[in-house]
Amino acid sequence: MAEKLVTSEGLFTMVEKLLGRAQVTAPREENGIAVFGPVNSAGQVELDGPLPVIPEKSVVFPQSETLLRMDLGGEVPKVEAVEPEGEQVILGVRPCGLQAFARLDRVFLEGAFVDPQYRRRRDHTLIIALTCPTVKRSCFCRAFGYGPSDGSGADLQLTRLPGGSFHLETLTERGGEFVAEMEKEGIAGLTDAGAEAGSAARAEKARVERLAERSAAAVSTEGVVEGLDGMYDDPYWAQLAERCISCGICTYLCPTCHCFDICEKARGPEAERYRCWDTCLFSNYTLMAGGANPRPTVRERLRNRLYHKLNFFNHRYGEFLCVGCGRCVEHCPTNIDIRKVMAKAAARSRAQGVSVNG
Amino acid sequence: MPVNESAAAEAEMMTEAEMTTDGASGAGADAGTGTWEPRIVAFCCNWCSYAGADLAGTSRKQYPANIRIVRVPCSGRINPQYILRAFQRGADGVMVAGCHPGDCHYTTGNYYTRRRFSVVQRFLEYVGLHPDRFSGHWISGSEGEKFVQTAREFTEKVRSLGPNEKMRDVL
Amino acid sequence: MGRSEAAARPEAAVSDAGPAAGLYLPSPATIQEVRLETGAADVRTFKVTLDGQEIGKDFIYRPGQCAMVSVFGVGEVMLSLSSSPTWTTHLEFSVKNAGKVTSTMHGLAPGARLGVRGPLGNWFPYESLQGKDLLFVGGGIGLAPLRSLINYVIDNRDRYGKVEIIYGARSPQDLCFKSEIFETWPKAPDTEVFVTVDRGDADWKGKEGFVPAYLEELAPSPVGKVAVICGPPIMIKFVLQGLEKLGYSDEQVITTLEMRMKCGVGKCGRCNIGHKYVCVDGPVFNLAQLRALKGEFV
Amino acid sequence: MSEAIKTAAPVEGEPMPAELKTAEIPTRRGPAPGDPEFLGALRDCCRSLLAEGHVQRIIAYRETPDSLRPEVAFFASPEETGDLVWDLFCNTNICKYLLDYRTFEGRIGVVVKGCDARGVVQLINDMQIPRDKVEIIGICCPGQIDPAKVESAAGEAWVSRVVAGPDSVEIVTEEGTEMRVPLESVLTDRCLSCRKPNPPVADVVFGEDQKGRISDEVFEQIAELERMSSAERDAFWNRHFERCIRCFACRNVCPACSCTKCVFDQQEPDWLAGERNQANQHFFQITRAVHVSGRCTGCEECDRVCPVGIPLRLMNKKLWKDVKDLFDSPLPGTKLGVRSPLVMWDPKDADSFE
Repeated sequence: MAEKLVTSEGLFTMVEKLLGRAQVTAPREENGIAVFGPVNSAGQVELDGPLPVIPEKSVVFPQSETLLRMDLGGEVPKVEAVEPEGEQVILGVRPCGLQAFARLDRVFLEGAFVDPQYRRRRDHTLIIALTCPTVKRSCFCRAFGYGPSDGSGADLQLTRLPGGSFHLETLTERGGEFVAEMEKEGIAGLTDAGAEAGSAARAEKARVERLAERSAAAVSTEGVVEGLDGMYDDPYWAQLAERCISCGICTYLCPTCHCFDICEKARGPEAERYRCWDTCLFSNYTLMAGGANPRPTVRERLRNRLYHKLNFFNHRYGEFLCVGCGRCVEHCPTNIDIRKVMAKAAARSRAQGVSVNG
Repeated sequence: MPVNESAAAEAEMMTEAEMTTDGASGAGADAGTGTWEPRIVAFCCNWCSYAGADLAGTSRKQYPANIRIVRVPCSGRINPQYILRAFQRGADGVMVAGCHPGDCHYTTGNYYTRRRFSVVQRFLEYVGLHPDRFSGHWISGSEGEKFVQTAREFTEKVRSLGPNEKMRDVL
Repeated sequence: MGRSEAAARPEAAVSDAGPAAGLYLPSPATIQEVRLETGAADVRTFKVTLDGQEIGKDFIYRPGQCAMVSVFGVGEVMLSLSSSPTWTTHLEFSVKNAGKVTSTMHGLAPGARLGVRGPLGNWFPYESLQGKDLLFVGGGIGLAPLRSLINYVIDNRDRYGKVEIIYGARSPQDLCFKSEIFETWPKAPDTEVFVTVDRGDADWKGKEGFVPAYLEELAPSPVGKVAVICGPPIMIKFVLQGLEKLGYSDEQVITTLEMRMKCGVGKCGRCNIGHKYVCVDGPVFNLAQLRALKGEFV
Repeated sequence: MSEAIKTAAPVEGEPMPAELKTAEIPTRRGPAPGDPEFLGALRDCCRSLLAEGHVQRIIAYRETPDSLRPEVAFFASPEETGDLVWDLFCNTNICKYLLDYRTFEGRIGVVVKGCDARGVVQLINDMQIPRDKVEIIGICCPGQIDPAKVESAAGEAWVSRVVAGPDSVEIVTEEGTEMRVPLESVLTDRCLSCRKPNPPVADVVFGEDQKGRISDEVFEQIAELERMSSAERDAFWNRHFERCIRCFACRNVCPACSCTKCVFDQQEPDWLAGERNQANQHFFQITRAVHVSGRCTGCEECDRVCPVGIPLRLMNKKLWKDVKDLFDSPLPGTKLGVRSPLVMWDPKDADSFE
């Protein structure tokens, strides 16, 4: 599809234009931390920073959102479903974020039950991806069959070129419409990408892909699912859980963790039902009224999370629910590393293979 | 000024569960009338300050109807969470009132309150609550007049600040 | 009790799509009657109609299915439908007072409004059970989901073989559905009901003892039979052992599970057992299926 | 503790344990981190504690392939201590794990820095674990390195290992390139203003007392906030609280958060609603901070683990400053047998009631 070249100033102007017509979410810096969050001026957008801590998912699956609005004052309760409104743009989505959207799509959109909230947000979100400017040691995207320049799933893809300009690729019709609209507005600094810019972009992509090669050697998904199939009751989980402090960092920073709670908020005759992020690492998560808890200790809860990422989702949807973004690796207060769990499972799988064959 | 002579008489000791529902703050007051009236929650200890409020009522001294009393067994029972909850559910100001130092029904409860209150008061101010929205008072059972005065002054102070938005969690 | 041909054959019209537009929007419902089940008043059965909807036509369900029931302003809980789909005048939910929503429900009177989202989940394999003998083993409120199938079978009596029901509760006060276990079901053709209580009282003339022990004593043969069980985890554990001893295969044992649920449609994530979600893949599983899953249950 | 402070009359049946009344003076001292003998001596110490049955478990750190991120480890036998490690990347405060051993029959050894040791003392003072159940293996801490700062200093290259000197560190990349940066440029934020790097109480100590880094930066920031208007402070905290994802890591790592059932986990009444709005964020943040005030040891582990960079230290240290000003009590965790100033009183206390 079409390739454009846009200067930093041109991109700045484009964001300013967007702000008038859509909610723009982009990486920005807060107290030294990069997060994906709503921006209200183009100046807040920080595309050169590290992988934002707060993942992209909040754009289509906000931390909390209203499902129903209720008026209980009358004889008959008036209850209505609340539909999200407006248009959204998410700028600077990394390839791991794109992969995560694809996983979330399967959960919320596949099968008989289509989630109306997610559907509405997804349909009204323009995704502008960003080729990763660098690859951290905690990144392991290559293990999952894609790399830091893979824009699949985005409407548009930006690649920062050595000179400071961006190469802008349109990947979908919606992306093309957006670029056409911007051209009509006459954005200074937005031009067709010449052959030079095109090859510079390809070179930059090749460069970051080479950087990612380093992780490919260290982490592999081979045998992970099979290995975990056979180690559900392994003492390993208790050892891992001994260290786990049962906080929600790994789940809340995970771009694919999608579990939620549904709660009621009543004020006088009016009430709302909303959903909010929840995590299987909290003890309340499976605690039933009456006090029974099928996952009473950290061991069961941590195991459930790791299996969901590396085994359960595969059995249900045929792919991993981990996309290798490395947020949990980097931010776990006690350095629990999902890559080590993968290695352990792979080793188990190899051992099983040996025992079966020999 | 609307009066509420029976507010104290109607106040009941609340359970934590009740305190987390609407009742504590009296949310919804004056809705729709167009004139804004501050809503004030007063946590009063059962033995002194509540008795003081009661005395004000029985001796027909008027205090503003803006005051909603939550009766607690001792000012030492006032968990800082209660104060936050009152602001969440719509209070524009919160008063804490207990027996004078040395007069606690439970001997020392209000000494603990005093320490905790000093810390919490400074901290609420630090996180951006206007200092005039939260105050503590020693009011004995015989100080009906002081209760009335305090209630009036506090109400006027809060009125001049306008509605509180900090921490408010209404629909 | 009104019965229609359509409802007797729910498979004729059922759609698996479920509620599409407002996935989280409940249908309005009204409580018609509240029946106290237990002496301690901790279980009540709610007779519920759906406002403007005909049961068996607009709301088609099968025995063993569940629904999310809303008490507006308080919350929503997953409840199994304890009525039989052959009844077309109303739905029934038998509810133990356990949490915030259920305790509020217990305070509601006829005329109160609820919301119902469903039917949800799978069902007892009532088609493939045809022609087979059935053994029901229930404990306490665990009889509620079984009751749906028991009444369905009794209403379609000629299609099923012999029915045996073993039911127990802690005390005579705690027995649910007393008119059915003592009157309706024993009178049904080729149906036997065995009731036991952990500890009787002065008026109790019946059996005393735990359900697993009674099962062992009665020793129902596994030949041509399927056991359908539901009850507290500790009872399930020992009943499963008992059935295994009696020679029941894992495929011959069916149970229905309970997990904490929020969405009921496989999104919120909390009711998984291994890679299955109890809300959409369950609540009904046979033992062979459960053993193949990794996860915490029973 | 000042003479003016009186503890409340001891509650009947709840006397302070006698052994808490005096701080213990360490009798053994080992080589300092940085000394080539250090790690061997530390391992020997842990090995013999286990071998001689003085402890049945040791909570410390273990080497991992990522040398910037050693993991917390639980050693049950002397044979396991071979990969026990202590270097400048042992950031995790391990004292909180003692709570998992409340019912453990046996003694537990903990390898602790100054900040961690205060947490241990605070847990003892809060009567979460008896003093005689814990063997405190203290290390006079030269300051810990923030792996993120090292990685950022190395740029695109991956860090293979870091060799720390007294004033600078050498960063060696996977490609074999070496670079030297000043130690202070890669120390964690909390270490840059650490005044108490030495364990206040220990059974054995490694290294000589460290001076720490005296910095008033945090208190200057607090003073700056105090000078702001209400509205400015409101905006400041709204901006930070907005980011809170409610992961509870700050609570879960905190040695002062020792309740068996936390108010935030309570379901009935549900004090903290799940909705992420400013009201609930404030409720969470203020309640957490106030609840640990008077018992917060200033280890800043909460600040370190907060994934979204909420300056929790600006709350904790403000509360500590006020508590100290008002009641003149020692920093929690620096002395055995001290009760939280907020569970004590004095008739002469400052009175802000009207």
